[in-house]
Amino acid sequence: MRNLFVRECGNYKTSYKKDMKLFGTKSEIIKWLILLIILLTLPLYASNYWVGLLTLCAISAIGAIGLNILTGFTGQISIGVGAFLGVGGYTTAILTTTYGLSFWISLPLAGIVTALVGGLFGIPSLRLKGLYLAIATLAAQVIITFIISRWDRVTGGTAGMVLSRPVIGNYVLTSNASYYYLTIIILMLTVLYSVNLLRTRVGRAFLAVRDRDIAAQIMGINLFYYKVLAFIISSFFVGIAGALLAHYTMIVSPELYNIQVSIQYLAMVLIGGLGSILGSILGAIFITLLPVGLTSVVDLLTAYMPDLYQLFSAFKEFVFGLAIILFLIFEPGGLAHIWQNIKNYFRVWPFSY
Amino acid sequence: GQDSASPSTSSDSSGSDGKRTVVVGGLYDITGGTGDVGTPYAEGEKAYFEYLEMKGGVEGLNLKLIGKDYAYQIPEAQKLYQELRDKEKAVAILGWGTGDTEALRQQVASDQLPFISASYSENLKNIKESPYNFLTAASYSDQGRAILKWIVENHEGDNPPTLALLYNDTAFGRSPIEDIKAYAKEVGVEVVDEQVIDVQATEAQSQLLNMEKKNPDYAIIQQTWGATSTILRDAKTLGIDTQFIGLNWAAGEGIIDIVGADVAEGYMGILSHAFPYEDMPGMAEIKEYLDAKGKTIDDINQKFVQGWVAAKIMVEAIKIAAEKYPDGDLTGPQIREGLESIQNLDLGGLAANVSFAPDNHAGTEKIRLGIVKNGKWEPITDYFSHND
Amino acid sequence: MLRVNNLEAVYQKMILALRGISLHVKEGQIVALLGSNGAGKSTTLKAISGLLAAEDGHITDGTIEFQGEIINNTSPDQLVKKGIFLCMEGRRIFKDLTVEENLYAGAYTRKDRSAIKKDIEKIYGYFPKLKMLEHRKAGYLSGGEQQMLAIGRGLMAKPKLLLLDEPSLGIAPLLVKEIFDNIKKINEEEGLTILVVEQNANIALSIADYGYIIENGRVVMKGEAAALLEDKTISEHYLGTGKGLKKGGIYRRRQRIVW
Amino acid sequence: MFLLQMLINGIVVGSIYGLVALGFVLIYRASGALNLANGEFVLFGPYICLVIMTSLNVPFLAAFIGTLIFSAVLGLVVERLVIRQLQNAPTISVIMATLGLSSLLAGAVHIIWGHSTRTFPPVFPQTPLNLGGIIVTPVYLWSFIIVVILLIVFSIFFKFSKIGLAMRAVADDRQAALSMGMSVKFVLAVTWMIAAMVAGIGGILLGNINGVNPTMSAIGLTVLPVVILGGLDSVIGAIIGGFLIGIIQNLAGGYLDPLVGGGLKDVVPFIVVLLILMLKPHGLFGSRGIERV
Amino acid sequence: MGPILEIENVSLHFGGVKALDQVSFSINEGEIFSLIGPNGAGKTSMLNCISGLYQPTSGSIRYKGKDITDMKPYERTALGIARAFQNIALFAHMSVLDNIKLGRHTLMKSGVFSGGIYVGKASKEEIEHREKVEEVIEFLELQDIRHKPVGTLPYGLQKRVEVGRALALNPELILLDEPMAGMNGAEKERMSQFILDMHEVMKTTVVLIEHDLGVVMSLSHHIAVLDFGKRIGFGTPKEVRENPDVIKAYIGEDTVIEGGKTW
Ligand SMILES: Nc1ncnc2c1ncn2[C@@H]1O[C@H](COP(=O)(O)OP(=O)(O)OP(=O)(O)O)[C@@H](O)[C@H]1O
Ligand SMILES: Nc1ncnc2c1ncn2[C@@H]1O[C@H](COP(=O)(O)OP(=O)(O)OP(=O)(O)O)[C@@H](O)[C@H]1O
Ligand SMILES: [Mg+2]
Ligand SMILES: [Mg+2]
Repeated sequence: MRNLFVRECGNYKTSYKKDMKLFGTKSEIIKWLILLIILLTLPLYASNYWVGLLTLCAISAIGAIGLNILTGFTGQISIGVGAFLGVGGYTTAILTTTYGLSFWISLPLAGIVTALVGGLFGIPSLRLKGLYLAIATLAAQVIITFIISRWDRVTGGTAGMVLSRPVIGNYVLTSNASYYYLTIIILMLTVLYSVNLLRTRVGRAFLAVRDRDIAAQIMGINLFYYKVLAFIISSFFVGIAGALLAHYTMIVSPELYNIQVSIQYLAMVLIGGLGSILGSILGAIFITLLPVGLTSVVDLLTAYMPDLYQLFSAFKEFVFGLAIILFLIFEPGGLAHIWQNIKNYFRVWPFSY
Repeated sequence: GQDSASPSTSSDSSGSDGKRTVVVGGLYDITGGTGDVGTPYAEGEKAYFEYLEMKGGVEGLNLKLIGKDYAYQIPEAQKLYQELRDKEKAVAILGWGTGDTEALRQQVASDQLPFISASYSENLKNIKESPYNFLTAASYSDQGRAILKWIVENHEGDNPPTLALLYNDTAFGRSPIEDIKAYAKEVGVEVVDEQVIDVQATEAQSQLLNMEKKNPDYAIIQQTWGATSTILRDAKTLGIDTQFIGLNWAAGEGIIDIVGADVAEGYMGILSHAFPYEDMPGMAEIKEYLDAKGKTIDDINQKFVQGWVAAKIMVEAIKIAAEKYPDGDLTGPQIREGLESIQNLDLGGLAANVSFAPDNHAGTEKIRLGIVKNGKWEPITDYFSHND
Repeated sequence: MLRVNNLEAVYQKMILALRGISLHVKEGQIVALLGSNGAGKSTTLKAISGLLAAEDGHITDGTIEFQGEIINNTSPDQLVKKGIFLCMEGRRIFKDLTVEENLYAGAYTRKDRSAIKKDIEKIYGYFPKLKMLEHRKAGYLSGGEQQMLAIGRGLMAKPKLLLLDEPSLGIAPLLVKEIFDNIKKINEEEGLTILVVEQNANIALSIADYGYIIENGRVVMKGEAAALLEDKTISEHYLGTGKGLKKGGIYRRRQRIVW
Repeated sequence: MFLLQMLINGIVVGSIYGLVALGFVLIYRASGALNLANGEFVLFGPYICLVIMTSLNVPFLAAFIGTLIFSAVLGLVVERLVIRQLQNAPTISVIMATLGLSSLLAGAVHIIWGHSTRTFPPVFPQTPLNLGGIIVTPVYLWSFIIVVILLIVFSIFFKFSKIGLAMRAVADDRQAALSMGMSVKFVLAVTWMIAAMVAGIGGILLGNINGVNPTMSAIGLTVLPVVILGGLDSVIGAIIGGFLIGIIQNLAGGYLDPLVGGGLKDVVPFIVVLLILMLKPHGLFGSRGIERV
Repeated sequence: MGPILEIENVSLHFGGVKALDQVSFSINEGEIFSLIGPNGAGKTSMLNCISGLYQPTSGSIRYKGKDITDMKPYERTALGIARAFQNIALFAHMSVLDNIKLGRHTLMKSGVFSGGIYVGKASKEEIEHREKVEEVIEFLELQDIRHKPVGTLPYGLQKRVEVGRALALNPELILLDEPMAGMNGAEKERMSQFILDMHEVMKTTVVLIEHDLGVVMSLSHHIAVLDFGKRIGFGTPKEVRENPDVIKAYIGEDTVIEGGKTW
């Protein structure tokens, strides 16, 4: 298991407590503090546009962590994340718009409702495995979006619903920066929670279920319980991400949650690194920003050859696919692994060969 | 942080030549699900801006169109919209589909960026909910109403006319359905059947067989080319003699190309915009542009014209705004004012003339009806609306 | 026939598993390769049969020569065609294939299709149990039955050099004896050359002509099988006399305090 | 009559599903992976066929064979450049790579052929056949015939050829297969070639129905319920699954749609599949994964 | 001491195959009990029935007087039944430490909330159990490799880790399926010592499947012999060794049985 924070080097630990600390050494604590400060001060020097993009990255990262708990840690591939995002989004939309609830109440409720729906669609995991289960989650995708688009009275049907930004006291989080803070804080909580969960009893059970379910059973692990639990926890975070996204874009509609979205999330965890929290974050950033980067390239090229715009747009798709393939070929461990290598390189840097 | 709600451009956007820069953002679908019509539409928009430049541009302005392909993926559209707004500093947007236009509706309202898209959803007419959206052609609902009016006026036979509705399960597909049903009731046309047919459908036999049971005289199709072709072909296969009439995206040259002249013969549709081969005064500009590019009207189609018209209306508004506010950077609200003061803008027959007002963002309710004859669309009416 | 010179191999670019092994197997011989857990026995066999790459392993130094030809970089399927066949550790039968199909898979590179059927019957002769299970999916077989199948599959290939990795693993004692008798018989009758890795040193040395003992990726001892069987240090280490530990028919518990 | 027409419709439409599903099954059998680029493989067929027909001015049959050859090459190239590089990677990486591949191939199609819909000159007779009141379009009838032929060919192939055995062995345990002297590379290459060819055939038939346009690749995802209904590793399952889903869709369309206001045609297959999987977790014909301890 | 496990007329059929056929025996608390027999006799199947992976076609299994025939595997684990497998079933990507910690799953409590919050309850628990795990590691002499992923360990060590994982459960009944397969004489002796320690120090009841008769004879208090799913012998090592049916089916007429030397 690749762990975000555990650094396996030869330092001598005097007690188990120290051996199991998240931030072992002083220098590690300082490093994380610096990162924290950078994240929190970012809106002060980054442009509005970048703050907006990073907000999207953070939201995706929350969802990707959720999916990774299911797919990376428990080994159950899901192609239904898109729909679960939708459940989160619609729950908060209905609660805040129709029932006038505060965002701060509806956000956790969105997570909980999605968790329940996720748990429901996790029931087939009792009997299904691998790709069969994956396609069963695709069924969840199709069925949920169908229900959303047909339940007109509640969901507004295909036209969708309009939401507003959250309010604290009298302050509305309209600006990109304020919303950025909201999402980044929730992302941090998510990371902290999942890292802790995964290094304790439940997390180990997840890994056991993934690697060898029969042996796991003999270790006293109730397979069905943990499989569904993984669906529930995973969906909770996906639901939170969906709710955050909905209030960010201020609209929900069935078309927002199509299968392409599901596949993108799957790409995030795979490119980032299965079973790695850090990987989920890096993957979310990569998949969110790669098209942006490619768009810039297309723009640049178009400036010189405006007539070829169409061609370049198609090229974007081509390169996107190519990037994913090259990634898998040259770094099958995902972004998290690359990160590890870079870190290793610098740790021994002056003495590396 | 900064105030993201302000769409105002940065203070020194006027170039060294003293011209004020005005950036219009474009959201295109080129590689996505509607790329077949999205591409010529995007070309039309770009062509109009190029044409303007060719003719010396707009006095005192440095007009730019910066467009991006979102492949009909709405999350991508949201990202690109942010990019246009924050990075490119766009002050107005030329959009595309119903899904993304709806998804951005709230956002453009809070960002105060006027938004013209190729989606003619009736929702967008609601000024309170969509204060920055503008429709440059008759809404899908108005198109449907116009068809109903035509049916009532032209129906032959003793029984009152019966109607079926064929659409897909998307915001686009469902947009006009309720309005059409309401209006049908009003004018005494009986809606006997509705069928949902997927956008990607390669066969629709079960739906058509079900429809056949009700034997409607007419069927209105709200689809894109692919599904429309499927419907027409399967109807022919099953020997159904209902008169099919498509709304504007279900009409156009593509249908004939796909199903062949034979099957398409007799199919009717809304012609919201002119075909390049029609002899319209408005075509002169397009021809001029094409000549300069070494192209002919055979290289373009109706969707190109549609894009061209949308761009033209937006530029018209910018011109008015620029005249009214000669100083400082142009802002979204100013362009909205410009749009709202457009009165009976003559589009030379390329489309129905448009007018907007602060309480009316629907440029027109007028359409033409056409029919496929000998493998070609021919208009059978002039521009008219159900209110005429 | 097979000559391994100073072979070094690593896994994952960093775990050094072989540190200069040299072996020599003469045509028609049975050679036993002994050593404790993790000594590098399986790695040696994998290196010879070209299967290291599949586990992210590489030969970093040394050569492997088969019938006078260096085969370091030959692909596994080529090696099988040349006549080297490995019965892998851990059985590795094809779970979803039936017993019979597994045997056919063993004969994959053979050209004499007509003789295959006959040979399958011959395998059933060696392992009557397999005949009973002919059409069962191999994944459902018991551990020992799978081991029989794995050996049978190896024989189906009709190689010139058969590499066996712990053939007695999980096999009942009577059958172990039978299997080794059969191996010896095949060796004598058909001249098949065999390199066998075994934990059961007694039985391996009893049929072998020559033996190597490796520890920590190095050959620490070699010699005629008979001589090795007599060697004292060997019997203490690898054969397990059990004598010193016995006390009244039951092993003496280690003298140390636990919990 | 209505019921009969629905059933027949289901079968003929389902035959195309079966054909596309077959592509999935082949790849799954040899590598345990889901080829998410199958839809794009389908897409390439008709474009190539059209190019050959129009640029070389040859009859359809020649173009058809040319397309098969091209598809085989495409499959080979994909295997060489992508799949082979991932030989030792986990299955999920291979699946992800096929996802990348789908984007790459779709991009390529856009670059080469643009976005507009292209149509075949009439190849199959256009007039519908009237079989005693049941109306069938000739294209569909042809696809039905082709599917049945392929079914027979593949059944024989898997039963009696060495490659068929090797394919299953490779999917089961790659290292062990290597040790049998099976060339994993060769097996994978052949599989991808055949899968691409099958997809190409499916694409040409589809293209003859409604023209070719990049959105056609969506069929790749549409047939996923078919694949698991039949069982991921079963050839016959793919085809029967195709028929069944075709029939289910048409019956749902015919009888349930009017009750709920339509749109069930695309949802019902998933619901049915979900229910059936709860009873038969490996589809109707799929083999059960063996887990012994 | 009375029986801890009672097997009564257990049969297990797979289609036409009778893997077990009316097998009965009982195991006394605190003893070392061996199950032997030719390949495919049904030994592993019997363990699978005891640990709940297979459901007997007929018959019943009682553990400490309680009928557990219909219990789920994880419920039996909670009762104190642990198991090491014939074909190694470790979690290859996890470290030795985590593998063994997993063995303590049923003894730990932290859940979705406390685990995620970590500080407080969960961390205290982790540390507490870490100490227990270290004891097992020390017992089986696995100190040097505790942080290594088990997938890269040689076969023999993996077998030992598996035993460790089962031991971590603090089991009252431990089922060992050929724990010494693939070990040489010296290593077998070591494993035998571990088993003796389990029995004598921890007072665990041990059920052992093993083909090395030398080991079996010298370790076990009672032995059951299976052949073709049927019980063909039962009793003390001496009784079994002299049972003609057993000799015919399994031991062989002229076999010398001695520690580690069976042929
Ligand atoms: N796939 C692998 N990845 C990393 N290290 C490995 C791998 N396989 C083996 N090793 C290491 O290489 C060394 C030699 O292992 P090998 O399997 O050759 O031993 P062996 O002599 O066959 O032992 P055994 O008797 O237990 O089978 C061991 O230290 C082992 O940890
Ligand atoms: N799930 C199953 N399906 C079909 N047959 C099975 C299954 N499990 C076991 N068998 C059959 O039951 C018989 C007994 O198998 P089991 O694994 O119990 O043998 P064993 O005594 O452990 O043998 P070994 O010493 O070789 O491990 C074998 O013939 C095996 O093929
Ligand atoms: Mg070994
Ligand atoms: Mg067994």
